[in-house]
Amino acid sequence: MSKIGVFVCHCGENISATVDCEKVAEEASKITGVEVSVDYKYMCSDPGQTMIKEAIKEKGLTGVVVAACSPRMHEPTFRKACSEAGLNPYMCEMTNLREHCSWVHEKGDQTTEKAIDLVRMLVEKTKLNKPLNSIKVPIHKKALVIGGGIAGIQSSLDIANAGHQVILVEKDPSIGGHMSQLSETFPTLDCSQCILTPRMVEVAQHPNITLYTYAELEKLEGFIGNFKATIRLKAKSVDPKLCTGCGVCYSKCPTKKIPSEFNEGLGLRTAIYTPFPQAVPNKPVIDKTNCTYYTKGKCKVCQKVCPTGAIDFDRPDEFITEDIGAVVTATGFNVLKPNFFPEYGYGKYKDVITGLQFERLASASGPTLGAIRRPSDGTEPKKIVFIACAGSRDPAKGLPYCSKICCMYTAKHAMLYQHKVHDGESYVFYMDIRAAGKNYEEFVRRAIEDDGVNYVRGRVARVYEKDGKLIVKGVDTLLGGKPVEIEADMVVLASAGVASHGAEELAQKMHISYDPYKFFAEAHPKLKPVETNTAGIFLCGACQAPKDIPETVGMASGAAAKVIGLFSNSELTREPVVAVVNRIASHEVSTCVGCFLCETACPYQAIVHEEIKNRAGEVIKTVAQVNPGLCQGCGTCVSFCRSKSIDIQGFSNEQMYAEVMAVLEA
Amino acid sequence: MDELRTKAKELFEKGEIDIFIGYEEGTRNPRPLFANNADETQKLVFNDMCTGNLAVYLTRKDLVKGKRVGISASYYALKSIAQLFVENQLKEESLKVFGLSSDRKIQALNSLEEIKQYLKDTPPPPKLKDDELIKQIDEMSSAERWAFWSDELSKCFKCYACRAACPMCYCTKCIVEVNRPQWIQPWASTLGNMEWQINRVMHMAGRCSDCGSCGTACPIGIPIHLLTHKMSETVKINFGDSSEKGNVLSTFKPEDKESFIL
Amino acid sequence: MNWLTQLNDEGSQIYAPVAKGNKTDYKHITSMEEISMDHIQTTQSAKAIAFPRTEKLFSYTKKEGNVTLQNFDTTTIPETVVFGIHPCDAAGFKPLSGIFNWDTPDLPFNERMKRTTLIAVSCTQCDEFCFCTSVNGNPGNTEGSDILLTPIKEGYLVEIITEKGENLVNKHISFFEADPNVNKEEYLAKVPVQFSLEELHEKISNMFESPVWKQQSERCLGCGACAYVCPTCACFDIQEDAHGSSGNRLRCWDSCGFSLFTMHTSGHNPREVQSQRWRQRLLHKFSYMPERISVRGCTGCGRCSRACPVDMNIAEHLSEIATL
Amino acid sequence: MNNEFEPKILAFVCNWCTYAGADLTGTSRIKYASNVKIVRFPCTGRIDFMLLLKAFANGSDGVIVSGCHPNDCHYTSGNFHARRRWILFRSLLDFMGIDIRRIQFSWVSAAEGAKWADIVNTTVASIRELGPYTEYQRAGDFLANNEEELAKEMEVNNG
Repeated sequence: MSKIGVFVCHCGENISATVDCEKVAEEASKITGVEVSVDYKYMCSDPGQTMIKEAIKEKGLTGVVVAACSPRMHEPTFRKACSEAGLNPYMCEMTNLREHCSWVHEKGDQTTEKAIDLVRMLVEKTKLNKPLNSIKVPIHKKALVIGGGIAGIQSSLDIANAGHQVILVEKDPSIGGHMSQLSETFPTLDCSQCILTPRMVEVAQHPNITLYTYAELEKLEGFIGNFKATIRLKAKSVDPKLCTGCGVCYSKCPTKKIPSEFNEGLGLRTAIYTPFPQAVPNKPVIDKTNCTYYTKGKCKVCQKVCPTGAIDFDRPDEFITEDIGAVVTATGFNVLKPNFFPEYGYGKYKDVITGLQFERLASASGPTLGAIRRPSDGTEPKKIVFIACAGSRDPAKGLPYCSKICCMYTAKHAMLYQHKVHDGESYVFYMDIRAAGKNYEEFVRRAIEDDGVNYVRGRVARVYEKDGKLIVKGVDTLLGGKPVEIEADMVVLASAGVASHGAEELAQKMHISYDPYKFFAEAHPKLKPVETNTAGIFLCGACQAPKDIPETVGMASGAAAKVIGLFSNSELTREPVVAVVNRIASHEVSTCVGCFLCETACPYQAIVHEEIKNRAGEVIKTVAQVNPGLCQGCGTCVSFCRSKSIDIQGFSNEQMYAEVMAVLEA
Repeated sequence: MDELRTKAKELFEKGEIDIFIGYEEGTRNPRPLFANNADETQKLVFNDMCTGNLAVYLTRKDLVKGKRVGISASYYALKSIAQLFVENQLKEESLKVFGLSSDRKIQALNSLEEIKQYLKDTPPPPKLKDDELIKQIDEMSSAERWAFWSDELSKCFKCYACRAACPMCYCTKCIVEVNRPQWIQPWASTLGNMEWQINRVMHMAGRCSDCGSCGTACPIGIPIHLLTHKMSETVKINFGDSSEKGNVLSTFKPEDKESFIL
Repeated sequence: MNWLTQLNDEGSQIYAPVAKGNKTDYKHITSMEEISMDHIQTTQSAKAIAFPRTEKLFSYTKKEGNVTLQNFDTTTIPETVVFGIHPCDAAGFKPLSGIFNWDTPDLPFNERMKRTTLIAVSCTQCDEFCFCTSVNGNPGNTEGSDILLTPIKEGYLVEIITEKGENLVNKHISFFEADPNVNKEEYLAKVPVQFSLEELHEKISNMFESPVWKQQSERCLGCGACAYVCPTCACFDIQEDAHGSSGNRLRCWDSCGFSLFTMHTSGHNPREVQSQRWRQRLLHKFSYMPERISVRGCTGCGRCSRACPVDMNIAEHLSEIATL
Repeated sequence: MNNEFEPKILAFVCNWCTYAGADLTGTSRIKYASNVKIVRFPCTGRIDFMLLLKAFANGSDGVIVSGCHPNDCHYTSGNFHARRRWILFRSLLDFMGIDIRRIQFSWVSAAEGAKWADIVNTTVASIRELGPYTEYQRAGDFLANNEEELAKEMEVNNG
């Protein structure tokens, strides 16, 4: 038999001004199973809590109902108090007499009646509460970081520096990502490589970081603290243990005319290559699609010249599996291929280039060693046009979002151009200038005011070639839509940032969600920006949405902090408000019939198949089982289950039913 | 008819099945037959009169557990079989299915894929009478509909023939037998009967083959199959044909349309 | 008919067959126009008159620790006349009464019976499911009825069987005439005998382990249709209709065909498979009841066969057993 | 107090949006009708359709069901599941002649305290107009029905 204690709070006068608290307590005492019912001025105060604790001890209460404010406010307070008095904290419930009653109704009998009903409901619910224990999940303290750009690098270093093992997986032959391609960075104009490469080296040398380049996540199973990751190590055709990185192979490779990805097609590379001189690891791989040996069966020059015999053409892809406790996804972004815009002539005119290509031109390590030259004829462009929002904020083209970084890098590009081509003339066509960020607005103003960049507010309608010049036709909306026509030598498109190739596939492998543009979805847009819906998988950088370097780094450290926080305990403790599949006597084992439709209803992949075996080890039945490590307690499965074989602790069918009946049958 | 007998016999002789579930001649209409050997297959019949949904026996453990089963299946039984596959209740390797082709020939359906193809290619048998009845009910006022259904359901005495005849009602403990809490009044009363039917129909959403066996089975002739038929239509109108995985109520689309949520 | 109208006017509740669609069932009628006698058999038997599908046995209220019980109130039972039931249906009340009185007399059942007068009508037609003649009944059987009417050329041949029947006739004697001296037999349906009852009895009591049970019951779906339409099936379940601190104890129909009927809380089920439940059904009717209360639990009405979704034709199955 | 009918209304709401929204109504001191009592669920996905029927069967004259707006579900998709459930459930009830005007579905976010008060007030007003939902409750109480019928007949007899 239940012994429930009801504790009615006046909340000063917040409740008692409109609710007759004494009467509520008195009426509650008449409910069957209520052992003690009292009212007090401030239940959450020390004396109030002591009152509850003493009643638990003296009267041997089996449940406590605190009729006070919103449980969203003080439920932890009172549950803790109960726990301190030896009552299981989940035997304590709150009913909301303040926000849902006294504050929203006028003083009167009806309001007091409602308060009594609210108490009655929770008393009936509490009678059916069961003691629950926090769920403990063991944790493998090893993190998997996917993507070796600045986000992945930062996250890996933070986690590794906290003393935890990190596996960093990068799909390209070198880490560094987009940041390594950049020339200078806004708003300080310091050299990107100069600040990045030390970090890259640190990753490679860190004792806690295992780096797998030219590798991809193949499969991810399991759940928070207990993932099993299968990683595909793509065959590099070069044995990294033997290779010294001397570079003879690529200097002798006869296939030399492959557009360099690192230089965005503005330079060339060989079939055996390292993406760039500062690559980490600085050991080449063979690009099988372009290597003559792989395509035609002949050549092997690299093998002949390699002093250490490191070339191994027959090595297959390898697979390794790792036990992982948490995953940080840092797969970055891609820029929209501007052939998306036939009107700007990208691909048709060599001198229409993307912002990322401009970065390579401006970079000291780029194909022109930092000199701004036209790809078509190698001359210095005297007049240059930058088109912002090339794709971004264009719902008609299916990209309604702002790519966020373009305003800033376009200003930077224009500035770099002016610094390098002193007699040059630059124009920026823009929709709005979005320069929110520390020193950002000042930076743009500098471009306009100090470096004389011409900003034209308006869209470009068309770019076409005429007599070796690129004619840029647009309008200036600030001059009332006046048509503008510029004869440019070069056009740079600030093309939109889009989700990286294969983002969708990767999200599906990891069971995380993504938005319509294939950017990965955070668990909450405000309060859980680095978490995903799948516990234990975190996000950072531009795989979530386009963002600049400081923001990426901040987010990467945030994700790392989440991982470190998770790893700070050997077990994960979770609220026991989770679903449970029932167990019944004898051979039926459970009323679950194993239709597994709940599996598709669960947003967290928390439903697994459990095979029930007899003593001979034969499977007699397969039923659903909830992984308490993954279940978040939404209860969608509970109301979906036809036979009511699955129930949720803390909001069980019986409890909810009793709560509803209590108010109606009173 | 002889064709099915020959085929079923062959399966026994080749040792490919342990039991064949089909129809034999009955008192008034064909009724289920369980052939346990080659000889017994010679009683089999299979024609348009064979309307009972035999898929109901595929989840009956006492009949089929551990056995390789042959079955002759009507259009609707095939739909049920396909759904039972989705719900992990059947194993492809232990099931041999025969349907009736559009020219009334026996058609072996050797895999779930073939069953799905058959269902895609074959239009469902029309339900003119049911559609007409539903139209009549739809045209009633809400109060008239209430009067109609409360009168019909007041007659229900809860024999659960509707449940027993339904291939999708294979729970070992039905919601009506759950008593903590007692979701549905277990005794026969208009409301308890309604609660039962509402539950049954909600549980059928997206799973029902629309075979109408529930209505045929009802000894008192309450047209409960109209409820499932209507539900099937509602599902189709709102969410299209059922998806490959999951159920209409265990899946969703962010763009699902409604007009009643403020 | 005028006689019934009179009875109705005098306050008796009259139940009679009413047709709706292709089904006919007993209903409480207020106008004699509602009666339909074209059917071969009503879907349900008339047993609900004395054994309602849901019956309140008692109710209770709890107040501050005290429980007040309110017993079954016999005064709420009205005088009832059931018109138009067939002899096989009327005969069903005897086995029912046997079950409800085999150790403790059942108050609600007996009180209802006491206030009920059965005016049966002989069968002039039958169908392939009828087999009353195989279980010692016949289309003009008087057993169980208070009055038996047999439709003859003009009007009805009236046979008064019990005192209750006589009282009812005497109340309005003007509607009745003296014996017209007709041969009742020639008006009755010809129901063929399908099996020998002696042979059946002989076999059925000694075949508990027979494979026939499994064979016959393979197609049985395990619903309760047969039991619920049966005039003699009396299985019931006790349910609680609780509302907060008050409630009712209810008796509701149940069926031995349900898989959960014999399920123990432990999870053990002594009748685990359908064949055991089918065996129970037939043995109870044809072996246990005759042995213990000296009455068969079957009157040959054939309702179960008609109601069965999968054509579990009981006469066919009994014939098979009798000729084993 | 006048003799106006005071409907009994239950509100089934999710913990994260509508419950918090109703908290905000409180902290904002916006007044609304006291007929509504809130039952807290973790998520609209948790709200069993049977609870709505049980509420009506046991004397509720109206029900409010409310949770997070689409895309705002704390559990990402519980409300999407719920929405499908309500679409089918509502259509079924309507087909059976059960009065769906007595169920008010809404999305109320944690920031929509005023909207919550509005939903409650309009629902109370419309249910008050519809009157008590006795026909549904009566269908459940077969005993009362029988007895009522009996009583009627007794009256005829005596009279």
